[in-house]
Amino acid sequence: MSDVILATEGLSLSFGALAVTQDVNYGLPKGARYALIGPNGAGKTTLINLLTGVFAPAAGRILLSGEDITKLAPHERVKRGIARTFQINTLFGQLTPLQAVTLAICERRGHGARWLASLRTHKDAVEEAYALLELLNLASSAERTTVELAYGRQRLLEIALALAMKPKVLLLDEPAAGVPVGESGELFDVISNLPGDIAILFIEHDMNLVFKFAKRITVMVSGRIIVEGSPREIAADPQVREVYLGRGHHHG
Amino acid sequence: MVYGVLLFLMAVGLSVTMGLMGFVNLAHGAFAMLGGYIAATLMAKAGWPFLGTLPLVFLVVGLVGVLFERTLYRRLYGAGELDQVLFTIGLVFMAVAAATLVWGPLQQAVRLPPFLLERIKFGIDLPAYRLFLLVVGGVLTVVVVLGLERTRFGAQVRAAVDNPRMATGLGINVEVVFAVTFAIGSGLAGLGGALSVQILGLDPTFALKHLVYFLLVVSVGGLGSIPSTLGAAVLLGLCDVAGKYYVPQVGAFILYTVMVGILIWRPQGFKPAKRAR
Amino acid sequence: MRVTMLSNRLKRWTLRFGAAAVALAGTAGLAMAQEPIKIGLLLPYSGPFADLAVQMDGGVQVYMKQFGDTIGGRKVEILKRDTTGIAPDTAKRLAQELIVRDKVDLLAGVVFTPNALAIAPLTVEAKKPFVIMNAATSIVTTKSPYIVRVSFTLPQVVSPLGTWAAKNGFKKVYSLVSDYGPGHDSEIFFKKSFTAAGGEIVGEVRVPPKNPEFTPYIQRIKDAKPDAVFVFLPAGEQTVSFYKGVTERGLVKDGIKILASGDLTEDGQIEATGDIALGTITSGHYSYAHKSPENEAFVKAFEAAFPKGPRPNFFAVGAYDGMGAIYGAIKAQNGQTDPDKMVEFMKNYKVMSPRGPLEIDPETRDAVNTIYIRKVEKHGGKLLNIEFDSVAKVKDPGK
Amino acid sequence: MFAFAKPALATPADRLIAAARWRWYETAFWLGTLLVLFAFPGYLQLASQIAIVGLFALSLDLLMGYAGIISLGHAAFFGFGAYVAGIIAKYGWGEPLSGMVIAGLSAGLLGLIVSPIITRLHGIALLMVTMGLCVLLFEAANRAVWLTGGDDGLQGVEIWPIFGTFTFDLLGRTAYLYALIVLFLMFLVARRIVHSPFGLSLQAMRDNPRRAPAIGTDMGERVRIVYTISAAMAGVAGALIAQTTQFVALEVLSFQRSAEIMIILILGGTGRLFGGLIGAAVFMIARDQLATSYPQYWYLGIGALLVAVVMFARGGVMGGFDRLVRWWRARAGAGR
Repeated sequence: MSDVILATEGLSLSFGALAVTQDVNYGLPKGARYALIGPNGAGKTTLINLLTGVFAPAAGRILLSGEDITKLAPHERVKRGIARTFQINTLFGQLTPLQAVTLAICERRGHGARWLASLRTHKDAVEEAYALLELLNLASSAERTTVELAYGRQRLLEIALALAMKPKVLLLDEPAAGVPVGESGELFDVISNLPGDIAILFIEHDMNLVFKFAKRITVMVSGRIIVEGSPREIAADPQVREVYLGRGHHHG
Repeated sequence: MVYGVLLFLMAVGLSVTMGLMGFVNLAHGAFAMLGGYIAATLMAKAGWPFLGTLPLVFLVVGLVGVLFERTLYRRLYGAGELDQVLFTIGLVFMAVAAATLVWGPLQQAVRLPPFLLERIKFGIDLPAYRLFLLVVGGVLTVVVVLGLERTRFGAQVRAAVDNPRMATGLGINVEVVFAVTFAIGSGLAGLGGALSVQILGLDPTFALKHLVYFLLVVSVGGLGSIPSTLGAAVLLGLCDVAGKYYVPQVGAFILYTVMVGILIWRPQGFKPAKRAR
Repeated sequence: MRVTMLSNRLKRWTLRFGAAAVALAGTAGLAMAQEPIKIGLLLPYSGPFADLAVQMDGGVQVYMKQFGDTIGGRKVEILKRDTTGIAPDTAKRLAQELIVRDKVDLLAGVVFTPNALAIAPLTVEAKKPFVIMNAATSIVTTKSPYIVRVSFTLPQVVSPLGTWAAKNGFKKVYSLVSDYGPGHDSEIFFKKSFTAAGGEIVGEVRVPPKNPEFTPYIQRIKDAKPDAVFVFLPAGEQTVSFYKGVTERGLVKDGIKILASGDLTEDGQIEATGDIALGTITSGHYSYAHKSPENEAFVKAFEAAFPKGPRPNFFAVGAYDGMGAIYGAIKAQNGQTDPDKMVEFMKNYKVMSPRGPLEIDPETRDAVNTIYIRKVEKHGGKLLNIEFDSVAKVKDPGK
Repeated sequence: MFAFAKPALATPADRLIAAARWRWYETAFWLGTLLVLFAFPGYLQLASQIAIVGLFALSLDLLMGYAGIISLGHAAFFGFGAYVAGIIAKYGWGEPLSGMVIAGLSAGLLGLIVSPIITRLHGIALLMVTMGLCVLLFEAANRAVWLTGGDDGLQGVEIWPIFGTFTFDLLGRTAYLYALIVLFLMFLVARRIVHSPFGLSLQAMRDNPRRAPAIGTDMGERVRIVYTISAAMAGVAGALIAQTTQFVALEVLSFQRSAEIMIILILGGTGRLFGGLIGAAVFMIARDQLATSYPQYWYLGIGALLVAVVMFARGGVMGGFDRLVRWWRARAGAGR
């Protein structure tokens, strides 16, 4: 696995007595289109929060291209190429998509703290942002404030913001959550057409989407990875069947 | 200690409206002032005994609170902090002006019954009124904690604040719950006001000038926890009194230094930290 | 509707035009006779100190009711401006506007020292007499030759008290003052005269100006076991809170006397402090209960103007006497308002005021007062400051 | 600057790049402020104080309106600037421009020192700590009588003529022009900031502090920068009040100052640059006209006004204005 770009070693975290992440060893190679599934409360979002630095792990390491990034602050990890979207829309309500993406691009270039430079001197950033919005079919909404956008468009903007970071790794937390069924396929088409060298890990509950778009699937239960494999292997795995089909028994 | 209890008496109502309901209610002092004026007027004009006025003060100010809640406050539950600050400051200004128009700009005289002016020997001699405040403070803590934190109603309030829609789904009448909570909060404010005029005096700027102290206590205590509010009030009271007695040179510095220090150390106040999610 | 508006505007325009024409064409004397005398009155009409403005504005009104609103055939016009409190920038702007835009003949009023100090340089530049009706810090009058103060200074009031206390059996005194300019002045000057006469200050404490709770300080004083405590607190809520602490700690019951500047038992609010104030000894230049025909007339007129209270206090008298000085100065030149002549007159002003004899020291342009030693007593259900000793012609010892 | 014929702007990108251009109404506004000189020569004192308070409100707007950092103690920087300017002048250096620059830099430095505390706090704790720090500074100034003059105020502040020629006249012409020009320059700076990537990042932080780090924003750094700039601007406003009044009183550090400027800003409308200026004008003119004649009713009135703004005109005067314009445009569009 020489082309693994993001890896964890023995990652663990507890909230009080509750272990939410237990000894997770995971690897994401270049160009991956991987999915992370599991029942509610399995610790999927927590894992993303650990990878992006929202939480600090109690034990274990996180490596990006071999470099230990366990101690880095969230914005520093972003600079090194880890971008994410959020499960629930968490956008910048009063900014327009164009402004938000422009900002993300400026941040990527390290220009976010330049307080005396008007956008006129960052013309190329604005143009790049607009091109990105066009790519994601958001050009027509570029000038409305984010709060006014329809839900599906906001999900797209989430992805646009993440892409603006030119990430090496893109972590998508339920990108289609709340999007009408008809539109979610379109959303995933956009995702699968993203540049091939980006490693993508997404959390998703809709198994149709998962099996259609993921090359490899990881299953988490109670903070642990219980099994990893190709869609076919996962579909056939008895443990997974038990988790999903037998869920009623466990949660009673 | 006693000063702390006094601070607590004035702040406990705010801890209810601001802490439990999450409304930045700077008009708290206005309700407290109203309580003070009602007590003072009843005693001076109608010759009521001091203790007799207290329940009435609680009721009347509570009712006035409901009135404001139904007509004005409830429209702002979803609004931002800034809007709430501006709105309630506006109310305070109006209250100050109205009090000046009705009662004039001067200090009101409040005469206590003689038995509360006695001094009682308990090793050290304590003025009866302070002892009385201690008792009232203790009783209030127990009542409010039992009433708002341990009962079904308390659970309903919390549910209604956390997620109004879900609470409605559970069959809770959110509107009524909010109105009643607000009534309790403002009633307590009125009671605190009436009890404090003996020590703090009463004039139309009461609403504004003691506001800082209420906020101090509530913020140091942490929002929404009555025992923490009491703890904060007593601690701040002790610091203030001890500071004034032992190192009067530094005077006003103490209270604020303590507050700034505590809030930098623990921005959420004394309240036990919520588990991260 | 529209027609009346138009005609009103026309009227206003012709009036303004007419006045200008008169001023241009007529002789100065003729214009003078018709133009009103304009006095800019700067007081904190709104905000937390509005009650002081009520007193002082009342003093002005009462004077004008008693002595008419014309001098030498010219109408007296009072231009009221709201300083909102301690706000030197606002005060200075208002003074500037009064001088430049409204063309007042003189400035008057001012409760707070910082406001007076900010205005002072303007009066030099514009040559406008500036009658200070309160602002009681010593330095004020040194800041402009056009300033005349008819009120008092704190050193002037507390110094005689120090001497009196030492001579009347008080050996050890604890001092408690508010921690700001006037408090510091009181502390220093009481100590000076008290120790000079053989007394001893056994402890000093300065309390924060917005302090709501006095018990710890009073406990501290009690533990020091002095003969008396000397107090300066600004009139208002602080004095009430102080007495509440005194009641609770039983200071008076322990035989510790309270000595204070007149602010502590100020006439307007003394009833709010209650009977605990009985026996407090203060020094002051004015008492509501001062016995003289002048004061009787003044009190009667004031109470007729304000039947619901408050009682007039030293703020009201300051404003009343300020108007007296202004009227005198303009009368002396038959309705003319030459600024230097006005100041010259006021420098040597002498009057029997409701407070007692008042004169202005020509050297310093500051008030010279008779300072009375008073005791709080109850007469006819009213708490009053009853004068029982006095020191005549006290100059400000702060200069 | 008079772009009557608008160039065609093809794409949203072009329009965003051009967003920082001057609009006709901005030009009109600033020309209007010059007109005051001739239209209301008797009100120049008031006008210059409105300009100064407007600058103070503008500094708070950067912090509160754009970065979403609430402060109930902004008078700390205003007062600090005022005292620095006043003390420099008192001890022999009365040159106004350099005095103002030094005052601004000092206040900025104070802001920089305080800012690490600010980054850790939000909500009510932030409100109380900013207020507490301001009270502590007030008390310190009250105690340091030897330096500040304590309660009596700082006397002997003598300001030399600007460039050695323009003295501060009684009419207040110099003071007004001086304050206006400084306000204008500071407005340009604020405008630049708002239209910079940094400005966007402030708004992003305000809208969603959880999300901002996920696009690579270092929030701590941004708070430090904006707090420093805002403090410096407030310091400049303070220096102006000290220099035009030639006097400094403790009141510049008071809680009332902090609360009042917050009210003025919210009244005018936050996050709009012009909000603070409009708020200052409305508030101060209303007070000047009403307070003396109706002191009680004035307080009742300002209270009612605040309540009404929250109830019916969220976003203050400018917010209401925006809605009016939008409504007008919608109507015009529908009519076509």
